[in-house]
Formats: sequence, C-alpha cells, structure tokens
Amino acid sequence: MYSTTAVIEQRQDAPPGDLAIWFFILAELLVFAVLFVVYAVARRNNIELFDLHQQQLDRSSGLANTLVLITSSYFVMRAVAAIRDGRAHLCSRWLWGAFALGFLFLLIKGAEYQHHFAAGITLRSNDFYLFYLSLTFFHFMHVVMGMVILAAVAFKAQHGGYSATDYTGVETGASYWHMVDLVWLILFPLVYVMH
Amino acid sequence: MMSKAATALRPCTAIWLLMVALTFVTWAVGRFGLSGSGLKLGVLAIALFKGHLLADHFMGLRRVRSFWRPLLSAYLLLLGAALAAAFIL
Amino acid sequence: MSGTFTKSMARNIFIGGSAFFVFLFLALSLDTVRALPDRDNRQNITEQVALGKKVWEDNNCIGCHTLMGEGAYFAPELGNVYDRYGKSTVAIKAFISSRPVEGIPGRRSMPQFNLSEKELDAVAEFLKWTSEIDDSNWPPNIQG
Amino acid sequence: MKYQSQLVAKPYFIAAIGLFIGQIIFGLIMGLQYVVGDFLFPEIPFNVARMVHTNLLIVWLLFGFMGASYYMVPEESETELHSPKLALALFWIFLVAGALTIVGYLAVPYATLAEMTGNDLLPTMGREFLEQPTITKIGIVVVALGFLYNVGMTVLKGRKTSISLVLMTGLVGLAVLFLFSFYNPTNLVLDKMFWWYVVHLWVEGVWELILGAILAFVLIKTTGVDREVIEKWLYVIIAMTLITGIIGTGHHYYWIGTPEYWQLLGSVFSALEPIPFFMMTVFAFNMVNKRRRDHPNRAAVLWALGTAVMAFLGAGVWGFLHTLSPVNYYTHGSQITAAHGHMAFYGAYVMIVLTMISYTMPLMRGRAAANSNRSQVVEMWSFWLMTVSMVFITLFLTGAGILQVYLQRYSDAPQAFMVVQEKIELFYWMREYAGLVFLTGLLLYVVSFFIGGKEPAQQNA
Repeated sequence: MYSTTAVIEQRQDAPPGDLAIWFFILAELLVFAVLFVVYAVARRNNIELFDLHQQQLDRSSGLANTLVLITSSYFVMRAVAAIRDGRAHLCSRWLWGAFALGFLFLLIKGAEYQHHFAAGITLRSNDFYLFYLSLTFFHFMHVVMGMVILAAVAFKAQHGGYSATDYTGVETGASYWHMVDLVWLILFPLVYVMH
Repeated sequence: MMSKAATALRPCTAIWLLMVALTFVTWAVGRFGLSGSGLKLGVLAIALFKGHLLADHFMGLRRVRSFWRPLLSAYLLLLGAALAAAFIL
Repeated sequence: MSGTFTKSMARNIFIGGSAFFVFLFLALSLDTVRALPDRDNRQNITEQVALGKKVWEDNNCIGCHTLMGEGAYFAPELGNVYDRYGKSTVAIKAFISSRPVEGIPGRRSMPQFNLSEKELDAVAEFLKWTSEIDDSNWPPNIQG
Repeated sequence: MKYQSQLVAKPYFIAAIGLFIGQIIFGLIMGLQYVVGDFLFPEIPFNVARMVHTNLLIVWLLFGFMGASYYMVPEESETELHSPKLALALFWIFLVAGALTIVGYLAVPYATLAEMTGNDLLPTMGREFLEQPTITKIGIVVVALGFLYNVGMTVLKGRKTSISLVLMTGLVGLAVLFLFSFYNPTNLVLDKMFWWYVVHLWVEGVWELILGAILAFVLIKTTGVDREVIEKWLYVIIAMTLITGIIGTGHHYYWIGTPEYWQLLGSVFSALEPIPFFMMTVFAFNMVNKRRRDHPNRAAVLWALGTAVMAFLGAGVWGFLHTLSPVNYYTHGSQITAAHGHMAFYGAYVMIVLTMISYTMPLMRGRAAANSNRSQVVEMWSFWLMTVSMVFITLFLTGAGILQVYLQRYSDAPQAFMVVQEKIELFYWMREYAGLVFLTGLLLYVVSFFIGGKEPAQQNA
C-alpha cells in the first residue's frame, strides 16, 4: 500500500544499501540460525539444566536490551528517512542517537556478563552457559561492529558525505544494524524466555 | 531531538510502538513463569512476527520487488519451525 | 537502491570482517590458554617427560604414527597406547627395543631406533603422560 | 608479458615442477609400502619417505607461489621488479637449502640429522610438515624476508591494484604465521594448539588469499572481463574465507585437550568454509562465460576452471565430510583425513600453480600467447589424467577410511589397527594404480612443453 503521508515510496528491485552488505547479512543470519537450532537441539538432552540456569538469567535486563535495540533500529530508520529528505545533520543526529543506544546495550549486557563472571561462570561451566555465552557474546561483538559502522556513517553524514541523491552508505549501515537487531529479537525469547 | 513531531503518526513509529508492546508481552510470559507448549509457541510466534515487522518496515523490504522479502520471510518461518519442533517434539 | 555492489564496500567488509574474527579468535585462544591448566595434565610434566617428547621428535615418530589423532596414518595411534598396553611402560619399552633391524618380511615394521635405556624410559613416560590429557575421551575405544 | 624482470619466474616454475615430480615418486613409494610393508625397508622407512613427500609438496608450492608473484607483481604494478638479481640469488639459496634438507632426510637417520644440525639449541624438528632442521627453517625465513622485500618494493613503487594488495596480504600472512614453527613447548597440548597456526591458518587462511589473487589475475588476462568486476568478487570471496576460516581453526581443537566449546564453534564455522570455494567456482565460470575475448591458451582457462571446481570438491565438500565434531570423533586421524588432504591440496594449491605455469610459460618463452595446438591437447590430456586420477585416489582413500572407521572405531567389537589395515588393503592397491596414472599425467604435462614447436595456436572461434 502506498503511504501518502510519508515520502512516496516507489517499488525498488534491490534492498536498500550496497548489495555486498546484504550478502553478508544473509551469511550472518545463516550462522545465527545454525547456532539457534544447535542450541535448541542441544537443550533437548538436558532440559532440566537449561531451564534451571535460564531461570537465573536477569530477564529484565534482557527486556531492557530488547527495547534498547528496537528503539535504536527505529532511530536508524528515522536517520534514513532524514537523509532521503537531504537533511544530513538530522540524519547524523539520529545515527548518533542509535549509537548511544547501542552503547547502552553494551553497558547492560556488560553488567550481566560481569555478574556471571563474578559468579565464576565461564564458557566451560556447563552446556547452558556454553551456548548462552557463545550466542550472546557473538551477538555482543556484532553490536560493537554495528556501532563502528554507525559511527563511521554518522561522522561522514555530519561532514556532508551524503545527500538526498547519494545515501547508499547510510542505507548499508542501517541494514546491518537492523540485522543485528533482528538476531536479538529471536535470541532474547529463545534464550531468556522459552523453557 | 525529534524534528517537528509529525502530527500524523508516521507508519514506522506505529510499528515501533507495536514491537515495544509485543516485547513487554514476551517479557511478561517469562516474568510470570508461565509455561506449557502453547506459550512456548506463542512467544516464538511473537518473536517471528516482530522479526517480520522489522524486515518489512525497518529494513524496507516491503517496498522491494525481488526475492528478498520472501527470502527473509522464509528464513523466519523455517527457523521458527525448526525451533518449535525442537521445543515441542 | 543500487542493485549492484561496489569494490570499496566489498573491501571494507573484507577488512572489517577479518579484523572482527581475528579479534574473536584471539579472545577465544586467550581463554583456551587460561583454561588449559586443568585439562592438559601439565602438572605431571617431569624432566623425563620432556626428554621423552624430545626423543619422540628426534626420531620422527610422527612420520608413521598419529598422536592424539594427528600425524601419519601408517602405524597405530599412540595417544592411548599406554592404556592399550595394559597401563605398563615396561610393555611399551619392550616393544620399541625388540624391533628387528631387518624388519618383518612382507609386513610393515617399525625400525630399530637403538634407543638407550634412559631414552626408552623417557619416551614411555611421555606416552603415559599424553594418555592422561583430558581430550574429551577421544579415541572412541582402546584400539585408537 | 610486458617486463623483462618477469622472466625471473621461469626458474622458479621449472624447479617447482622438478620437485613436484620428486614428490609424486615418493608418494608412489609410500603407496607401495602401504601394501608391501617391507618395500625399501630399512633403507627408506615410511617416515622418511613421508617427510620427503610432504616437504617437497610444501617447498614446490612455495616455489610456485614465489614464481607466480614474480610474474604477477611487475605486471600489476606496471614497473620492473625491484631486483631480479636478488630474486635469482634467493632462488638458489632456497633450492640448495631444500635439496640439502631432502638429502639429509634420505642419507642419515633422522636422529643423526637432528644432532648434526644442532637441533638441541632450538628444538623445532620432529613435527608433521615441520620436520626441517632448525637451520633450514631459519633459511626459509631469510628467503621469505628477501622475497617479501623484493616484491614489496615493487608494489610500493608501482600501481597498487587490489590483486597485488591481496597477494601481498597473503604472502606476508604466510611469512608471519611460519614463525610459529619456532615455538615448540614441552607441553604437547600447547605445541599442537600453536602448530595449527602454521598449518590451518596457512592452508585455510592466507593461502586462500594467494589462491584468490592468482586466480583473479589469470581470469583478467584470459577472459578480458574488466578488473573492477573481478576484484570486487575477489574481495567478497576472501572476506568469506577469513570470516569462516579463522574461527574454523576450531575444528582442529576438538580432541587435543583444548576446551569443549571449540566443538560447537569449530563445527559451525568450519561447516561454512566450503562457501567461499563454492563462490569461487561460480565466480570462475561466470567470468569465463562473460569473457570478452577467446584467449588462445585454452589449456590455462581449463586449469583455472578446474582449480575452482576441484578446490570446492577437495577442500569444500571433502572437508565438510568430516568437519562436524560428532562425525570427526570417529574419523579423526583415519584415512578419511588423508583423502581430504590429497584432494584439497591438489585441487586448491597444486592446480592454481599449474594454472599459472600453463598461462605464463608460453609468454615467457616468447610465443604469441599460447603453445601450439598439439601441445595444448597434450596438456589437456595431462589435466584430465591428473585430475581424474586424483579423484580416484580420494575415492579409494575415502572407501578405506569408511571401512577403517566402521571396523576400528564405530563397531561394538573394534578391531586392532593393523588387523583393519590388512582388511582394507584392496583400496590401497587401487590407490597405488591411480597414483601411477597421476604420474603419467604429470609426465605428459612436462612433455607438453617440449612438443608443437613454435607455430602459434590458430585463432579459433
């Protein structure tokens, strides 16, 4: 459906941003899908252990992190909308906002890790923590990577690197960030809630 | 920081709020320790739906003609089916 | 919008992706090195075991045998030979020292390395030490 | 061939083929020793023949890579090589050091060689693929540094293309990773953990960058597709290579005492390692289909396509066969590993060097662009003989491996190693015959350079 209020959206034949990033988005989604399925299958032969330790996770920080990432994805989308109107400074402000939320995610997640490590939990404690730490730390590193990209794009936008007719870079960074959020949308319920 | 707040709610803002709401629902399920396979599927369905919303609106695949949108939808469905099977069977 | 991809984006992904995974690999390797002490039986490394490893290397045993599954596939796995030989270093030493110089007609045979008593003891201790490493109980059975 | 200094690649390629023939001869000796246990015993025991076989393989591939670099870099950088004299000096140093090492392996018992070369000062001998005496290893480092200096200066003073940068990244990575061969701790688990930095991060990391760079260079020259397209695909392919291959090292950390999380991470990431090889196959065929000219050297194009396919089969498919930890638990250290090793090395690295030799030799011998038709036909015969016989060697070893795993590991009444070896002897005999066919193919490859004389290949459609 064509929304009349927002900018007229015309049908495109390629996803927003550089096609190369989309190739790697698919590769990353594949890796995470494999890790999720292996988690779910490995859980089957030790359900009590998984459920027991899942209860001990701090679900409210998981909630907070989900809200933070969804909101940061929203900020990034507003940034893309802004650059489409040629408003580079507004775009970079939205991007820096998303970057800040990303940093908040790292803080919340970092606090969780600190709590675990303080309790002597490592990759080798048991199967649940092996998967929990592998999955969440692999995603954690992707948030860091996404923030590096967002910062680069925001910096370039601030200095007039993009315009209403040339903003593929912003869309590329946005697509990668959305992928990082998409992965967390599945990771949170899978690891924190489902038992 | 918000630009002159668009009076009419932008479609994407509506989507954002919906996803926030769905997140609270998922959290609530976990919080109150509800269980049973129905809820497991429910939580998983919510996650997939949120993923679909994100892919469609935030990633902008809704406006893309070629195979990308069905590809992402298929990804979410297949992954969801596999996880559901692993949790239910 | 573009439908195609640019070389500069591909290069950025190459550099970013490689740096990302190099860092991840180093982090994991650091964690592994820190975790090894309670798996790799290092507390039992004696002078004799060290000499045994040197004898193992100086005679290129890896040229025919596998050790913990790695090496040549011509002769049996020796990571668990200590267990296979009834937990006896004497049996291992006897086998090594009794190898016929001219070999066995028509069959694979281990050369006679003319090891001294000290070297025989050392390599037997090294193989005993290796069998005590926590290797996620590989091989699947005593045959190795 | 635009620059005189590119000719320095010729001796490297000739030496490479010479050592290749030596490698195959010792491979055949070992193949026979598998079935006739006391063949050449005790003069050349199996472990000595194996050292010669594996060390010749690595040394002739390094000669091939260096020769390819000496040919590519001047042409990519559009300037003369920094110092052809240094290149020739290093050639002789490397050849003599290599030959002495091989003679050392054959002439004296290994323990004596260790003593003679002062291994006690810095013991680095006695490990698979790193059996060279410490002084030879130091010689390799010197040659590598001289080579990197020579090629690096050429790149610095000339045009910097993506291909030469990727090649340089691969070569520098190769040299840096080789330094880990000097680290030989008493603790066997640490020794093995960092030994894999030399072996795995070579053949599933930086060597794939060198493979990609050479393949991209040959495809640009033979298909005429513009550089921009080929180089951007090169970047995507080698990005996937490092993304999957670096953590992929984990599939060697299953059973050597390292923590068990490697079984999850190693399996997942090494399972994705075939993807870049699949992309390379699609990339190679795509470029050849979209070629803008019909290069007369059809043999080189055949080698390039064959490299992509066989690398995917050998390294990709046969690698995936035994990379997942539950499977590897049974196939670790069996003939399955040997099967993968043979086809992966041949498909990925032997063939790319032969591709480069096949493409450059006519040019370096002053011919238009390709050998005569007759010699190309013979060369294609050698391609098919070698490739098909290698497929059979791999199939026979896979058969032997499956039976070995079943009888010795998987069955609930496991049999002893030597008992099982006798039961699978049939496969070893067939592997030996395939090896003889491979040698025939290789000799044909050499013959193809000496027939057909000067008349150029007629310009076909």
